[in-house]
Amino acid sequence: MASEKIVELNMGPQHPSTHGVLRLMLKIKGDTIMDSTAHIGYLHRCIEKLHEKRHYMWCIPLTNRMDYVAALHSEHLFVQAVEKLMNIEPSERSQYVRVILLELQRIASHLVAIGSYGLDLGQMTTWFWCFKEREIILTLMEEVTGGRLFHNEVRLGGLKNDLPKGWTEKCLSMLTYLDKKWKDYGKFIENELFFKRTKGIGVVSKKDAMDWGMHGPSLRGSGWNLDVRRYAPYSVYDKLDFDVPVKDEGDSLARYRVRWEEVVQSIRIVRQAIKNLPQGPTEGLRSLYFTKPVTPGEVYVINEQAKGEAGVYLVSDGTSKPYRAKYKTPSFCNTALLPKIIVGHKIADIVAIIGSLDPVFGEVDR
Amino acid sequence: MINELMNIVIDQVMLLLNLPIFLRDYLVVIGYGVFASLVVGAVAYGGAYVERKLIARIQSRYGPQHPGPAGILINLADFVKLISKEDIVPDGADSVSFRWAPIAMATILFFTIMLLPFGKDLFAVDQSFSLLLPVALLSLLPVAILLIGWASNSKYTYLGALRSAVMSMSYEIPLLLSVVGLVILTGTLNIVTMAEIQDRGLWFVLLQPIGLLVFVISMIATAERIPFDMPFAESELVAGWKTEYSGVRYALTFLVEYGLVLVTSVIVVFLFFGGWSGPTSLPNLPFKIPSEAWLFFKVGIFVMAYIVMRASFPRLRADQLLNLCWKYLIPLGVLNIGIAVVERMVLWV
Amino acid sequence: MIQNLSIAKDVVEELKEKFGDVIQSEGDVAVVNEDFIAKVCKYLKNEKGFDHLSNLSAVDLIKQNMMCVVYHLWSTEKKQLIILKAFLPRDPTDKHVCHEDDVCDGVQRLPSISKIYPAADWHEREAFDLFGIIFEGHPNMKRLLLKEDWIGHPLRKDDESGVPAYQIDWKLAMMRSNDKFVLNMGSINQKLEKMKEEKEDGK
Amino acid sequence: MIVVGQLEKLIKNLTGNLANWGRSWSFWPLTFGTACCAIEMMAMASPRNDAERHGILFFASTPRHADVVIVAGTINEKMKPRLRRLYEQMPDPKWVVAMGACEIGGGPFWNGYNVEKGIDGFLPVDIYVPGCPPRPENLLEALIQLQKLIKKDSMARYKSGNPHL
Repeated sequence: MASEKIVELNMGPQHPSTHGVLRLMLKIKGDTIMDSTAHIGYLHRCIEKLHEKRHYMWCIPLTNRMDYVAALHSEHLFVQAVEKLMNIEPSERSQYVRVILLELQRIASHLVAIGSYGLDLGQMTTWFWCFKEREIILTLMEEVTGGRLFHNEVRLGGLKNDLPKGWTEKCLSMLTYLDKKWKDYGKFIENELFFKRTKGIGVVSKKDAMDWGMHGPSLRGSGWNLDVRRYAPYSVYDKLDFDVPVKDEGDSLARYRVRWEEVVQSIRIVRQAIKNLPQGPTEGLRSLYFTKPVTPGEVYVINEQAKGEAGVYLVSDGTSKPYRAKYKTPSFCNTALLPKIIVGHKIADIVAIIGSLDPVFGEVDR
Repeated sequence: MINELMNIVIDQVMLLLNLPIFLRDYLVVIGYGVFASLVVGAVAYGGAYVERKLIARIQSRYGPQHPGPAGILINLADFVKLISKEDIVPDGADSVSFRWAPIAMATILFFTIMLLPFGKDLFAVDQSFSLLLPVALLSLLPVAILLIGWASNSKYTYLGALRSAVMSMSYEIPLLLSVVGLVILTGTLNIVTMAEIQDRGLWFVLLQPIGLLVFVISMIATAERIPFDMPFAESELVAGWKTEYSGVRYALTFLVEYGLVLVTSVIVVFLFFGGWSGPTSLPNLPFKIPSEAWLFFKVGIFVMAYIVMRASFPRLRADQLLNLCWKYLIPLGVLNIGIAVVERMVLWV
Repeated sequence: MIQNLSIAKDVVEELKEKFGDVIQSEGDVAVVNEDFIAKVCKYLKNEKGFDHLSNLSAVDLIKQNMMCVVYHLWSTEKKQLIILKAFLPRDPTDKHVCHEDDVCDGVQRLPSISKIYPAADWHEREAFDLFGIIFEGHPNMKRLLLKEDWIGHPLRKDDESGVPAYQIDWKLAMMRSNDKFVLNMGSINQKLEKMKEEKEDGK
Repeated sequence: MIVVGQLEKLIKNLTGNLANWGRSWSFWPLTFGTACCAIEMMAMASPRNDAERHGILFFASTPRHADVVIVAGTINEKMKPRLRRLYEQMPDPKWVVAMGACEIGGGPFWNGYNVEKGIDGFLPVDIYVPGCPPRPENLLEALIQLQKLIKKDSMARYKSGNPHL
């Protein structure tokens, strides 16, 4: 029977909507997918091996380039691990400034995620509008740290440079502008055709989500109320009140909605952080240890990155170079379960599911 | 006004080459054909330019600015580049059908353009079935696309072509149902007489709103524009059935895409918005407005609608269009025929 | 404030009673004999509610000549973390032999927990790919990040597949050069072949 | 005979310039990006520094429709054969832009075991854009320079088949 023939289709590493270099080998019958395997490693840059060859200070550019859409998050993760190892408490003001910059970076990362989600489904305008708003945030971050994508801002126990004068007013005006705009974009994106393409697509049940190791907004889209900033608070997140958006349907629309609401929550956090921003030094140790030895031992720290819960298991043997740094990144776990969700859907749905999981392949391949 | 010009030119040519008399009608047809394709070529060029600028403006950016004063020559640059590009025929492809299929699509498109009138008495051929022929020819395009999909010997083009074939099966029936509704109302199959009826009395959009809805949706599917963009879905199937084309043949598919947008909007304007009917002389306007101006004004509105739709809607899945057509459009079409019968009895008796 | 993840010390004690001397506790870390890791994980997941596998990492302790696999398990209700460690004998010359269908046998063996925590599937493949640790019972024990025909496991401490020639530690390279010493970088291979000829001529 | 020679030179000159003019203004890069530089390439196409003003339209999702491949992001040994095949699938007048330090010399990952140190080993690169990642304005400036190069391009370059003529 002709229709029984299983065709093997290869969505190669260069494909407009795989968010990077993922290669999916699909076995399709007609338009539905019977079985699929994911091949990764097309962006494996040996980051963990290079950690062992560099002083602690030089590892920051490596951690930045893992999740290059929200670079400050992994940088903050690595420095927090060293601070925990050395038992150094960063100054109060620097923790607030770090939270401000982290939440701005989370908004920028969600803008990229939602923008390219619209582009995958055929709605080009959302992509351009989201990138337009993201440029404003990048210029704001550039005024503080000097870099658009990668900042090298977090130092051991403090920051490289403090917020310039008048920056907070600029940031507040940007937030009011973004708050209003974000409501309009939400109405523009969620039209009837968008629902047809995302509602009920790529449903992951609550039990499967935890078993298969889903992370971040995708996990919260399946009903789990898990946010590292709540269940393992770090920095000053316990002093800030924000609520964690959770949806129960577990389909692509729920994951999109969680991401959409997280932007609103991040705006709230930045406003609170700016309001009660304490005065004080943010110097900290001007530079992470160049050649001074770090106390031997091992430490495990988890942070709520834009894509989900990320952790670093840092082993130091007392020299000035890390002995072993293992990064558990959320996109790695989200991509692992991609072949399991896709089975049974149409080819056009792969795009919707990949977009809703929002993997970044610098983080997947490390 | 264009008619007199056309007749003068043809008489000169007849005298120059002292051709026998019976060849005159063929010359008229060829003359109008050349004129129509020139007009459509210019409007398609303008449409492509307006599309890039309008979509850029919707997406809050400038769009092409540099080639030419305001980016006017951007499409000429595209055309020149595509012509001067290397024309790859993949070795696995069936070269004959791979080479000739886009040319076949272009001829189908220009054949339909020949049949459409462009003004009050500006038409190449006044046949009694001139409404049926364009619709039938437009449904030939998916056959050519299927040929391309198979000939390019790549899985993506094959999938894109299959989607196009499946789609064409689903949107042809509601298309014809809405046309049947109109035919019942007017009694003729001739576009020109339909336009004259609308010129005198009501526009059919007021009489047949459901017919308009069904017709517009299936027209968008014929032109493969954004909500029903599955065969060329560049985010899923890399580039659908156009994946293997480069150079001149890709330029042809580019031209067919914009030509389809234009042809479909001309047909919709003729059937529902009264062709060239419009007040010929506004009170404080010195000169008389030619009927062609009204036609192109309405067609322009429709092309703008296509562009705005492309900027604001995501793409549907192929099977969602199928059950849209089978479950909703066909019953609506039948209901529309019922309304047309009732209106026919009530209004024209 | 510095994040302090509350370690479930009481659960470590319970494990010791239940599994006896298989489990030693080193500080607040439970060191598990490598053959019982699957049983312990199943017990933790089903009875103790540690349903979230936070991290599975491999560390190459070349000084103690041991390979260590570290499991961080997180329980979402009790908001507690438990760290399991399994120490494996280290295979000095990553001599494990991979048959055609990539089934490898070697010294660094460990029961796989991908049946209990499906999330560990790719973590274990990555540990195999970069360290050469073989997880028995894993459905698809193949390389994940590197090319299929890559020789050697790059994240091991003594693997110099990526080091440019002028940084290589020649004593170690010479010590290993008598047996099969294959590296992937062209520049290093020529250098080593030259060293070998000099060695043969010198003899 | 001289007239014919002149006429032929004029026509060749005219068509050559017209072709180069068309190629430079309608400049479709292949949507190929692996890592962080791809985000800055997208930022170049975003409304703030809109690349479409110069005719650079990110429309070509297949190598067949692309004129230039902007290699944005680290290329490692697993990606190298794919990139080489993509380059070969592109129709002939094609250019390569090496964007970012990873393409020029391995970038911050130069001593990684898996990373390709610079793509000019297996691709004829026309324009190098330094920076890690280069700002969108840098990339746009580089593409404009490449467009100027194309305007002065000589047709002989393609007949000889050696892109480095």
